[in-house]
Amino acid sequence: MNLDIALWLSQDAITNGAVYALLAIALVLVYTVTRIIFVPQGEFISFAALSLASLQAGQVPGTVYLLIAGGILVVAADSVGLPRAVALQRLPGRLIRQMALPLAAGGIAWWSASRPDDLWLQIVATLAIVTPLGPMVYRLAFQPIAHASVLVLLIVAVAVHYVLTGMGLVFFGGEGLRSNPYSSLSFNVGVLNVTAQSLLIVFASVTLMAALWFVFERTLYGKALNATAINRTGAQLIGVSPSFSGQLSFALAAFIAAISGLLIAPTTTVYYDTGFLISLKGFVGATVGGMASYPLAVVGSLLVGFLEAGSSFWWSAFKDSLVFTLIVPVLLWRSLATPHSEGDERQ
Amino acid sequence: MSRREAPALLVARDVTVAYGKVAAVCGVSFDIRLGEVVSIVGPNGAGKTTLLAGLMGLLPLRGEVERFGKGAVPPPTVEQLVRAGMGLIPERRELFATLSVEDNLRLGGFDRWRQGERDGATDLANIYALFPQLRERRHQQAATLSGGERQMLAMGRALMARPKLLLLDEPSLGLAPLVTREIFRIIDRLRTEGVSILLVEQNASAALQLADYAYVMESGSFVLEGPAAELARNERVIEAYLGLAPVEGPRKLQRETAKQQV
Amino acid sequence: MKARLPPMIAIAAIAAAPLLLSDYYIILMNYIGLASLVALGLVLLTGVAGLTSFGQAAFVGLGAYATAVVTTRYGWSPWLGLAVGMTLTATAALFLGFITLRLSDQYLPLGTIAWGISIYFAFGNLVFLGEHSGIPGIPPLSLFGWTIDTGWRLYLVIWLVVLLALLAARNLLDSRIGRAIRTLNGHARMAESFGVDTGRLKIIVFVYSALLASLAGWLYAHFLRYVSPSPFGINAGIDYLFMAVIGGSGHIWGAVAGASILTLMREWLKDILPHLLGRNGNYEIIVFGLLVVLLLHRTSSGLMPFLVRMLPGGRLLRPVAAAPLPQRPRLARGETLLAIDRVSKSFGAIGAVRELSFELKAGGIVGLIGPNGAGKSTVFNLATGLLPVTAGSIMFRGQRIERLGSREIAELGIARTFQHPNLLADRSALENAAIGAHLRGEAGLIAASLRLERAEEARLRDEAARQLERVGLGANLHDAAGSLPLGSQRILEIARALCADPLLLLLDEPAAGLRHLEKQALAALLRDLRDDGVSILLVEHDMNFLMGLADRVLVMEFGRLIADGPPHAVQSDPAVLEAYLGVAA
Amino acid sequence: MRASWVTALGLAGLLCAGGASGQEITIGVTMGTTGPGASLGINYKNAFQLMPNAIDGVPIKYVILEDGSDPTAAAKNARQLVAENHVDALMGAVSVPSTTQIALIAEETKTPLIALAPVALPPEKLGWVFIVPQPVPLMMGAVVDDLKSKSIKTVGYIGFSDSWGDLVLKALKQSADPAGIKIVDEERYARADTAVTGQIVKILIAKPDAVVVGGSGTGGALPQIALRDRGYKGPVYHNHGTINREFIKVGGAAVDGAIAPTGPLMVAEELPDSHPVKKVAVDFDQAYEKIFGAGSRNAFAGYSYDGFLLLKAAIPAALKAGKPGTPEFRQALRDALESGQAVVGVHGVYTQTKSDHIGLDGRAVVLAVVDGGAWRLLKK
Repeated sequence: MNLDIALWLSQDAITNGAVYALLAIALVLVYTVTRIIFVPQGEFISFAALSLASLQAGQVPGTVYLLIAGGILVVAADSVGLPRAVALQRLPGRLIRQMALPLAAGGIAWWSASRPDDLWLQIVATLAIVTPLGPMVYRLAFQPIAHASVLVLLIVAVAVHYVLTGMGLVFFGGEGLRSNPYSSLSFNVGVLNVTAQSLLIVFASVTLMAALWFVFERTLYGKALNATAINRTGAQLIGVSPSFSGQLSFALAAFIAAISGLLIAPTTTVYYDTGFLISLKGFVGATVGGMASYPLAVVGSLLVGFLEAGSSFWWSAFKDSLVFTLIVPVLLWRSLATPHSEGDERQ
Repeated sequence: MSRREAPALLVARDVTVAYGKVAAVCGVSFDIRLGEVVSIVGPNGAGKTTLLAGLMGLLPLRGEVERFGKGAVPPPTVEQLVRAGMGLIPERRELFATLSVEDNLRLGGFDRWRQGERDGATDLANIYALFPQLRERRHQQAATLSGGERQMLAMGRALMARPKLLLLDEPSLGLAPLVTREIFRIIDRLRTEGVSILLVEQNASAALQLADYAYVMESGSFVLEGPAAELARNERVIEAYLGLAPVEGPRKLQRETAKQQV
Repeated sequence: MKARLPPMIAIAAIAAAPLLLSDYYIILMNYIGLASLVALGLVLLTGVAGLTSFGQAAFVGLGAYATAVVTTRYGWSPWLGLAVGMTLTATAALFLGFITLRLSDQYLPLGTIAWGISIYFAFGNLVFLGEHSGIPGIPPLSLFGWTIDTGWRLYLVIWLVVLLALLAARNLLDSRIGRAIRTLNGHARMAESFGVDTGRLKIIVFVYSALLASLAGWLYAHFLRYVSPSPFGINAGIDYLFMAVIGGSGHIWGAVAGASILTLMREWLKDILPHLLGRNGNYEIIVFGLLVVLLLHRTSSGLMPFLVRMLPGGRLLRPVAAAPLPQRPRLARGETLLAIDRVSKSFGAIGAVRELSFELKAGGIVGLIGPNGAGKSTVFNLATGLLPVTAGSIMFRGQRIERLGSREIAELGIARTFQHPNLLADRSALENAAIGAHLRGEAGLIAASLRLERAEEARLRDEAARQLERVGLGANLHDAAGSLPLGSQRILEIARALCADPLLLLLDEPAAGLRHLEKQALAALLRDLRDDGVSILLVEHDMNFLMGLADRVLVMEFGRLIADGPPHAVQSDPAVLEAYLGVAA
Repeated sequence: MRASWVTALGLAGLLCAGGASGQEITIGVTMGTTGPGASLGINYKNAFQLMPNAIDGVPIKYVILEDGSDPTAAAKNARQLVAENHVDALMGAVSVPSTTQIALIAEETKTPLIALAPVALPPEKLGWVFIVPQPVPLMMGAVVDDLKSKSIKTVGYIGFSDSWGDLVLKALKQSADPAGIKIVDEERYARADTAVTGQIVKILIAKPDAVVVGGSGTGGALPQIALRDRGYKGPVYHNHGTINREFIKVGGAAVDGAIAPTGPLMVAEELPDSHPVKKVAVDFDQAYEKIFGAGSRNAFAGYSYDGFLLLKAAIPAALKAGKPGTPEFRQALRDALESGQAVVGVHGVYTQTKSDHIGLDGRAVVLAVVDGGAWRLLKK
């Protein structure tokens, strides 16, 4: 192996690692705020990539119908338990509030499908379809059991993953799709042939990370989320309800996943179940950071990127084995670094 | 006694709060009037904290509670109560340990900010005027504060929401006597500014000095009630809660409070 | 402890099944049996011990592949395959457990996901394991010349194994080791202070559950006669966890309930959906996922607790009297028991305990008082090894203990209660108290599974019952600890500590939440214990309670000792008054 | 509770046990239209819409069960089909492990199985198993012949890290070694991978004259795109699992010139009229595209259909020997299947005998090439 190859592989590692890092950040965000391991993240990636590809093929993607159905279910769920008169009285307001976004997204998607060459419109439509699915999923699947144990939340997360995967298959079929490249430019830097596509991925990831940093450090909404992660009871006492922070974190996570999906859509063939494995690699990255630290999650994800690039070169048959086994030395290192652990104690 | 005639802010009738499977508070009734400090005293484990948690919507509560003249079905959530003007300063303070003092305070006004009230800066200045120490430490992480400063921060954070009724759980907990006095002075001042207060305290002596009206709680029920000054003269209260009587030491010797932080 | 009736019904139903069911349902029952074995391991691991694993399918795979290789490549007996599989599995689980279980609990799921995924790829890429196409041609089992190759013969074997495993698990949970396993779920510190080696126990439970999975894998291989990597991937691991959680992860029969529900739900969806939807398609997975979500919304602790509630409970009796356990020799009054010498403890920059020194003599009741934050509980935690000292030495009966762990200190004869009752809320008072006697028994996992330790267990239970009666909870032996009033929970903590047969008893606010009469009873009990040769150090805030009880009172403020003497002298000590009032007296 | 449960179970079992009447042939199918095999499984399943509901006036029923591409579920399905539905023949499944698993059950229960994917069992264990797809060595042999004709000496291999990737590589080696063609590099990738840069760089270092891809469907496009991105100019070969229109849609210009072996079905119209398969294949293509859209033809639907054709040819003889639903019928069906009768399918001419349960020959292979956005017959 020589320097050229190392550079080639590094370029690949960084572009992939950047996407994993985004996903790892979303996983850490959702986990710290809601204690949910966000397994359905992968489906949001696939949904975004495949919705984009569908729009480019001039079709309204099935995710639009899912969004509208979800909106109706949310209205129904909000009305459960209220006296009938109250529920009926609030119904129109709720319908307007909950359905405005899905219907608007549907409208954009429909318009976009009729203009297969308008890339920006397609991107906007995709984000408008996928992002609101996040809070809907939280509202319907998790909000009613927000106080359940981490294990139960995890099992529900997996069940939701099954549901969404199944829907992905119904909407997009079993074969993979690939969307048009955003740019076919490429230029040579030394021996490297750098594509604009990979630059875009890195640039978009870094920008998004910076934006998230800004949200968490400089805006009150971000701080409220952060506060929930730090102290749930404290957050309730300042008027931040678990459902508010849960929906907000799911919206952010779905948005991040949608961006990731848009980024990978033109670089690879995306299947209805592709997102899961990608998200799993982000999960490995987040694990390196103990599911708690954003910077370490990013470092971990880049590590996954490099390990993946390296093992795909040397020992491709065992690549995934190697990537996931990475957790073991990390755990070993942590286990040796913290010789005495108390475990959790309910005090 | 005049405050007792003011309109009621909170009326609780036959309230029961369960913690896990155990009903820690059984069938208590009480009321808090506008501009009043009402104190609940009693030993550790009597159910005081549980009652506050129930009133604030943190634990499920049975019975009738009218807050600000209104009952509600289904029971309001913590967030609805915060918006309606109730605030709780819990025993454990529940600060955002890794955020700065100023962020903690600003988050206290989060709900108002979300409602479009952009006067947080004024509130912040008021809080700093009330607790000058917090201004000095405003860029420090909340975790690095001393016990007294934490209590001040917890109070400041709650005040940022401009509550009409403040529930205080053991504000003197873990504090040095001098600091405790400072805290009680501030509670008194809040009353003069029109905030009504429900004060739960083990430090019965200090609480009864400050309060207008008080309840004595034992094993989940109220066993005595009355104007605070009268209770402070009650034999049984003196013996059980005001310390070491009938001993030769000063009458106001305070007993330690129980739950500690370390 | 629960009624015997439901298991009997279940067993009868399982025995009668071959007569009632069609061939296909017999085969389905075989699948359910195999899954139940794996889920049973998870019930123990996840439901009881609180450790989550996604990697069980990988252990099933190890068991299956081991016997596949042994029987097809080498032509050896399946029984040898079982031995090889169990050995391999135990080794792998030990290694994995060793590196993950020492860490806080969230790492085990992550470690097992990694393990689950990598072993799946390893199965698929190793040439001698047949790569992704797997290993065909595995022979059927045979027993005394009886070939087990058809549905109902396998059914008998599989369900016999399942029932034996259930029986062993029930025995295990109903034993000294079982009680210790239950403490792993969030009560490790308490358990350690009664001598439970929680680190070791976690690994043991993990290996136990892995071996159950491996056993299922062995049966799987000889049932399906072909192994390939896909049934042992991470999805299968998730499925097993689904079964355990849906069944009700705290109940051993929950494993069977969960395995049945999931397997049958899938089967029925497959058959029914095409009729309902009028078209063939891949809707099973969607409906399946939705049903699981709805189920957990309804009953987040799984089906089993729900089922158990619908059944009548059995009548519970006090454990029969048994020969009392041996007691430690009591100490002579006045012997130096505990000597704390210039002990400091700081948390970061905050000194919780500073240069603290005092001695305790055997045979007394000593009160420890002081304002909040004075460091009283920290002293308890230092003396019981829950926290390491920053500086200074602690001697117990002339032996230095400040570097010992809580387990070793417990063995020396110090027992304690906790400020916030640290009890297994769902378990009976009797079981909670018996945890205290952990070090007074020695039967291990195997003896417990096989019920070889009944004599010892009877003595432990009798001791627990006796101590509960002694503290006045004789009427509450079988009440769930969490359902007792807070005051009684504190008393239960004392009974548990007494079960450890301590020389020194450390009580953290035992009287909090007690009514007047109860306090008097407690005081009488403590005096009685003192007369019995147990020395007592108690943190208390109720001065009235302490005044009549303690021989000596220590007063702490800001981590230092500021007064030490008989109660009445301390009460008028100027330094004490200053500490409480903040003014110079 | 459990008791009523088990009773309910038992009742359900008894109710289900009724099933097949004597005058209906039941074909049981297990198929994965979800999971990793979904993209193939959906196509396999589509073909059943084209199959007639009667043969020789005897009604024929297809019971199609979903197995999610999981071998254990496939085995469960096969057991159910045999025990509950009393099927006369089994068909399935989408992957080698699933098909192998049901083949074992077919052997055990003496039910003829039309295997729609290769089976990892030795021939002596295939007494009841009849295999439809062209054996991978036959297909890769055609690839190697083409390599030879182009005087290619070295090839690089990159394939799925699953049983399909294993099979293609094994078959490639089998033909390449005697032909003196060296496999200079072997790489693997997963269908869900987003990049194969590492593998491609390694292949490029080995400088092979050609590259063979062991993927399937759209998954086969990724390596070729990466190769072309990195400036590789040599020919890229695929296999018969790759050929469909989505592959071209996903691969775009990068897969222009991709060569793959396939059955005659995919390029039926271009075949010379003398080709024995042409008519059957063209008819099938037209019927299929009428339902599923222009260009929707694919090899997998063809395998299902050929499976049906094999049964169709054997059933009349079997009907003479026994009633459907009986062991005699199944035995006769198997005998008829291996009677050596030549069956013209859409993938080739099957002559299955007692010793050869595949029965395909060179007529089952053509090479196709991507040319101008469509698969065309590669002209020699």
